[in-house]
Amino acid sequence: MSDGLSAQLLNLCCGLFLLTAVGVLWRRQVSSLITLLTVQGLMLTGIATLLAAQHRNAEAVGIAIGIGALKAAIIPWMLRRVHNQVPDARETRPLVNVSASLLAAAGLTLLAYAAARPLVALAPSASAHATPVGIAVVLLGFFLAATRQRAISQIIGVLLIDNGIAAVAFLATGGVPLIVELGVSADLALAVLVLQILTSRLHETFGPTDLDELRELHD
Amino acid sequence: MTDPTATALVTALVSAASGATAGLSLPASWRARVVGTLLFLSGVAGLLAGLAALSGHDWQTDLPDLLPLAGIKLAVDGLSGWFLLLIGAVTATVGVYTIGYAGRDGHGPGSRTAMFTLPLFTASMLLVPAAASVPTFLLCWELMAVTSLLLVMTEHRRHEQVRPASVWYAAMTQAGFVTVLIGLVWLASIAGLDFTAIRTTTPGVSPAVKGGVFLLCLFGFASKAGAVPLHPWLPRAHAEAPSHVSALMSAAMVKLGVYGLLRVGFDLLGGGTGWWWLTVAALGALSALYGIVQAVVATDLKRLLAFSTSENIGLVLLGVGFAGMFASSGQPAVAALALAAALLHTINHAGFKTLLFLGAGSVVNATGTRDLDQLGGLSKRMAATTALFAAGALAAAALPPGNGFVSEWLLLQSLLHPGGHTGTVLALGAPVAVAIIALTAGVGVATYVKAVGTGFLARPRSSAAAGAHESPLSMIAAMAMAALACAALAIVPALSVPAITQVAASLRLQAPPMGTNLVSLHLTGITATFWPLWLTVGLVVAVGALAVAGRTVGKARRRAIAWDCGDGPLTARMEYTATSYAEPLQRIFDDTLAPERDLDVTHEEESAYHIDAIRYRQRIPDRIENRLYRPLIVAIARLGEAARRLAPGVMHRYLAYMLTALIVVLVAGVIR
Amino acid sequence: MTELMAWLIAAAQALLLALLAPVVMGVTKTVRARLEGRASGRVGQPWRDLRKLLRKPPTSPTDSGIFFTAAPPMLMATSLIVAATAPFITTVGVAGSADLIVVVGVLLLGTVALTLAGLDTGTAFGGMGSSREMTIAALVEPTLLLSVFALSARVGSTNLGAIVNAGNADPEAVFTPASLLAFAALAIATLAETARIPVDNPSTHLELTMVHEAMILEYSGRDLALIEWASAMRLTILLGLLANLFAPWGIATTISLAWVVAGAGFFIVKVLGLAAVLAAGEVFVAKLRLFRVPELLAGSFALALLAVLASYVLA
Amino acid sequence: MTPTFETATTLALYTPAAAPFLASLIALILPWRAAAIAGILAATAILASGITLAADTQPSTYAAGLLRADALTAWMLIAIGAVAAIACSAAPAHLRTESTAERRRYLVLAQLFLTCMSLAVLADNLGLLWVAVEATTIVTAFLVGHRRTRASVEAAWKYVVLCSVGIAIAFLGTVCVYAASIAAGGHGITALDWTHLNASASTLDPGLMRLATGLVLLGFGTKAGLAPMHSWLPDAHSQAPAPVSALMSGVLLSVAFYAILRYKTITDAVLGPTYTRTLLLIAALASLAVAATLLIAQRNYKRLLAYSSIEHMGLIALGTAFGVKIAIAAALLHILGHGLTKAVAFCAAGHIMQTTGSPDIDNVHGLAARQPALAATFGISLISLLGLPPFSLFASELAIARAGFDAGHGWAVAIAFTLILVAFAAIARHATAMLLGPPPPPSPRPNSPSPRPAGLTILAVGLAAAAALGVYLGPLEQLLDAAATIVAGGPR
Repeated sequence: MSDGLSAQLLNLCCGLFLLTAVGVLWRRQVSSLITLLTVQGLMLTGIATLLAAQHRNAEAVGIAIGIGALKAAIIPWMLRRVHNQVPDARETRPLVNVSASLLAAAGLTLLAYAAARPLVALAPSASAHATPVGIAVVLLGFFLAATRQRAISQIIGVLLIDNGIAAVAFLATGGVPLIVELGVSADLALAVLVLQILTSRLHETFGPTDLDELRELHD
Repeated sequence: MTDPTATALVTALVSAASGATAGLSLPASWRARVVGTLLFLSGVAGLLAGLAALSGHDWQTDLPDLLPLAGIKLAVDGLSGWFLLLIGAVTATVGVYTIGYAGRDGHGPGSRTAMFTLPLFTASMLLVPAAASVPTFLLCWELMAVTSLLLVMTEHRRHEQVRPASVWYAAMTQAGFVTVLIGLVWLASIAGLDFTAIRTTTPGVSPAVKGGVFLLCLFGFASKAGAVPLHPWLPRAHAEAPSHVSALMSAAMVKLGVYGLLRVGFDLLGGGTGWWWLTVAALGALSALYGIVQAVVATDLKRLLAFSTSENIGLVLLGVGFAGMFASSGQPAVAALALAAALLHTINHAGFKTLLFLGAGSVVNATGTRDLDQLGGLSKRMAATTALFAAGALAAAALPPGNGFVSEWLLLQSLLHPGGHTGTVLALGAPVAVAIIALTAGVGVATYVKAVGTGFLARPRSSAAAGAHESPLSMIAAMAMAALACAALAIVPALSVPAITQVAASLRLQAPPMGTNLVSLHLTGITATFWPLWLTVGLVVAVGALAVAGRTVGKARRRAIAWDCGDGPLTARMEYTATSYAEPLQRIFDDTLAPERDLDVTHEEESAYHIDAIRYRQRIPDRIENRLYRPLIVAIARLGEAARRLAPGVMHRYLAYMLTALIVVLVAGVIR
Repeated sequence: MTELMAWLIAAAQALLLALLAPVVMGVTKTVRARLEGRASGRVGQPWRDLRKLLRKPPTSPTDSGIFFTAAPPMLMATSLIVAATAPFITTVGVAGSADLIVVVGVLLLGTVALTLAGLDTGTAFGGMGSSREMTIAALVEPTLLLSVFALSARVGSTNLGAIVNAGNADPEAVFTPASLLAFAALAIATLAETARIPVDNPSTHLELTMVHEAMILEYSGRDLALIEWASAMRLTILLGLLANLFAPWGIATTISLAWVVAGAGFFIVKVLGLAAVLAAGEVFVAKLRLFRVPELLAGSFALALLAVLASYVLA
Repeated sequence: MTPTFETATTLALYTPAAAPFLASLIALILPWRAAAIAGILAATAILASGITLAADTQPSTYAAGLLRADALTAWMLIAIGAVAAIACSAAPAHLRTESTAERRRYLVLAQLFLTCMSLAVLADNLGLLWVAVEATTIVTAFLVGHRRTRASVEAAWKYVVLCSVGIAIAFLGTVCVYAASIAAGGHGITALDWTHLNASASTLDPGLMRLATGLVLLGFGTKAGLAPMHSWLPDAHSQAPAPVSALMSGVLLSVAFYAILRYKTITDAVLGPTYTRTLLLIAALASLAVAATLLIAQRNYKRLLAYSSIEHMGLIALGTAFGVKIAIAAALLHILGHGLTKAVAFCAAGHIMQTTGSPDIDNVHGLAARQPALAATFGISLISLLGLPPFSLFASELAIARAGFDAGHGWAVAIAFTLILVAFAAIARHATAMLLGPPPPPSPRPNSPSPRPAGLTILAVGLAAAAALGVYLGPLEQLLDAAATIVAGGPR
């Protein structure tokens, strides 16, 4: 794999990575959100493996595959299982209408590029130039979580943020040291497990997980 | 530790501490007696410490490892000696009183918490004048606040008014503490922590900073002293606290506000400029007038005494204010005289206010009510309390043989001193001040005649008053001690001149121009002398002679029913009550008092012309409180309601907060 | 020797005032009756009333206590002390040594004793009189002290003897505007203190108007005598002070016997003259409503304040 | 150094994490009463190891693998140990009324919670520190939702979502620091070591560190309860069982703030103190403002204690913002004092909840007349929280005020203390409404178990410790001084 090809592949993955995040904001059905999330997981694995290959470091490849399995397989499976328990498929009414969300997405991406300038200036390599994509995905994930009522969309928002951060970690540093990476993915898995259990418990106590009912705890 | 001040002060603190442990551990029946005696010992020791300090034994010590990150530094000089003496005397009297007052049942004043906190309260009051660094002063100040708050809450089970009173008290005391803290810490950041360091460096500090520090400290100390715009806690806390605690607060704690003002204004900031002391004098004048006007129309005995404390503090602040103005306009002699009048009035007020509150306590103890309209006829049932309360009232009304008159005379002399006034402010200020003192004295006389007349004389107006019985011996003994102190201060005031000279020296002021001849009160600068001793002797001899002559020469006295216009026996309802007594004065001061009257007439069902019942209710509100504090409280409550929308329980609102915070941080990172 | 002499003169002065007081009341009554065209009793009539009352036994209401019985001696004692120490005949020694603030205070003490006695009777009249008396006394106090301020500012001391001596030394100082304003203020204050016409009617028992009389309604026998006598002495004292502060001529400034006797003569003439003027004034003035009295006293307060300002600006 | 001394400190390095972990395993197998005692022993083990680490004089470190302990860690361990001792010994009283399965789950999770906190404090590697803090969130998620009522599940849900998002931002900050450290020549696991970063601070890229500091402050600020990231705190702390909220409010917030302190030393070396000072100052004043205003019309006394935690964390942030040595020492003393008092307050609130059955302030009347001992404990803990002497919070608030004026930020101190005054008045009003007044009519609730005296003595011991701290520090004085020098850097 010549350097030019891997750089292009890397940019492709990052491009798709950002595109899926924007797509999540665009679509209304929860099932399509989950598929977009799976695609994004794959893209993240692609980035990880490409970087690992560049550094010819077997250990990093192992991590990438592990993360790939987690983000592209286990998590979407869990989300689908939770989603099937909930009869209604469509997202009823997001707080901010779709066009406004997309405008906001554009603004947030611009902010991400401006904020990531020190990261970009760190190293001349292609991967460093792609770090703003990660931060953009973090901001989009945050925006999604802040403007959607469905419990599932909350989880997807959080997962988007984690994907974005993992992307930044890989692109800026070629992978965070092993032990921290393991810790992160362990936490991620546990976070999803907890969210999954809680959503199921929410079903028992609250019925359909329309978050608006969660108003009892206020001042 | 051979220094007499140190030994006396340490004994005072140790006996207070042992009193506190005794209060916590002993069974109810023994608790009052032991704590009372230990309190008495602590008071006497404090008194001796004050005396030693006033006779020149300055003392200081440094305990660097107490109070983490700050350390404690104590020092006693002339000024703190004077206030130690005052607090010690009041504590001793209240100690004896507590033996009888706290009762055996172990509830209310006799409860474990009350008996534990009382000695701690007096100990912290003894420590405040002895503090010699900013952290120590603030620590002792707050200790005093905490212990007094707990004591105000003692009778929360019996009266439901205790709760709002303690909330008012806690909030206003803390507000005062915060202003003093900010002022003193601001000064300390420039001039160092210890008072000695501050004294040396303040000349170099810019007048603007000194002015700011003084105003902040003035707010805090004036609110502790109960000066009028900052007084709403005083009538509430003193009315709801048990009487021996109100006596301690009114006679001793309130004076520490004046101590703070003297220590910061004269000693630490070196006297400062004229406008400082003009504000103090203005505060004093307002407190004196508004306090006494509210006192004259008060029907609750302890509320009347509380507002009278505001009035007397107003007079003290007038004296201090004019002393400062004279000092800063270059007349040290008259300044020292005004300061002497203020200091003498603090101890005179401590004397008669303790006596009055202890008297009120014995009345409340005997009848269970504080309402003057329900009392009456106590002179026969509680002869000793009536006589002692009347003596206190005589002193409080500033009538000649009493000690109140002596310090008021001195204050008037310092203001009347002609020819000394150079600036126009003083030329105009002095006569206005004299007018205010005079009006306050006049209305004050009316207040105390009402308190004694309607409260104690003629027939009882309620079954509670009718069933009154004399208080236990220890309460009478305590009141007698206070009365003796007042008498001594009244007859031989010149005793205090050497002490006042020592205090003036420690405030770097000139000695007051007062002769030290014991018999008279002679002012050297201006030819004004006054012989309290001969005046009292003359009065006693004249009254005695006339009474004896009348009884021996003339025929025996006969008892007959009073003139009742011929139509049947006079009932107690026909007597003048406190409300009716003060009705003319209330009508004269109508616009400042703005009493709330509501009258509802209920008619018969059948016809509107036949009236079933008429109900008339009148309440005299505290207008300054309604005008200044109510809007503030309403605003804060509205702010609280509005703020509840901050946490509506909706997840999106919370995430939106976090998103905005993240965006702000990123933008901050971007723009250099 | 002069010490004993001073004490003797003071005692003599007190005795003189005690004897003179009923005569002053007699003079006021006769002058008033004459001006109103009716025949008056003899000038000595008050003395005869006193002698009659002194012989009768006093009665006190069933529920009254010590305050009721102690008030007459206290009122008389205060009058005696002021009579002894204020400069009426001479300004030297004990007689001239009183301080003006102390005099005002002692007179107020007498009023307080009387008001407490009024309350102790337990009757509505006693309470009403005492409440009104205290209201008036509270408002008179500022006027008295401010006029004291005006007088003492000129002289430099509040000692009565010093003020009178200063007046004696340079007579034209007495006619400064400050002095005249102070005189007017003090005159109104005197009327209020001694319960004369515009403020209170001494000869009426109509409960709607009486202030002083209401308090002493329950007194009889020697108590009433003492009170009447003491009230008369207070009127004489205040008239004497008015006379000496603003027309100090003829007062003895040395210990010598001749000067003292002359001083006493001058004093008697001045007081009786003033009493006559007072009686004449009362004929032409009607009693004010109780709640108009504060306006009158506010007027006298304003006069006193002007006196003080004048004493600064002009002196 | 003699070998015995060496093994003692290395042992002390491992026990804080190992002991509670062992206790959680025990809780899985043994009956719950034995497990509870094991928990108490584990807590005292943490405290003991904190003291042994503090005892060794020089502030050198014991880098046995990833763990490291200096004066600051020793101080935090003492705080964790003390609060854990109070919370664990108060736990059995609260578990009496629950099923055995719930009791077991509670004890296991509580001990895991202690393990994570000890790890966070001992970790030298900032990545490991982040992992430990995130682990605490997950462990406590089930503890908050322990009671399975609608409210507690909602609280757990909000707690996990908000904290995960917050902590993710902190991880982004850690990644940026890692990237900067790699660019400056660091490699592998040691690049994120605090000692390494501190040493090579001058070579780090300032622009990137500016971004990283902002993110870290925001991320760990969420866990520390600083506004505007505080919204999860009142819900979580009011719904969690009392000992858990005692642990969370008492010491979890401070452990998160400990992370901010660690990062502050690095960023101050790189960027100079102004950047962190402005951010911390804004966060502190915002927290005080939010806490003060929301306390005014508060209706639930557990939420009242939660907002008081936000207020005190704001004060600690204010002290740290001033940056001078005495301010940092005051902040650390405030952490320990607040931890002890808040733990006692929450446990007492738990007992009040049991006796009156309702969390609302309006339903609690005349508590002092009905339950004098419980009311005294709750009242005295509130007195301490209000910053009144003789408790240590008074001493630290006074020192913070002095430091503020010394550092030239008098205006910030003035605003802060006015807000504290508003909070003081609000808490005083609510507390007197609950405690004072005549005893209410006998409540219809038949089995309102009044707290056993044993439970209250523990709380009394906690209060006594807080009072002792307020008067005389004794041996802790040098430790506090050493810890403050680490953070403030330099003798100033």
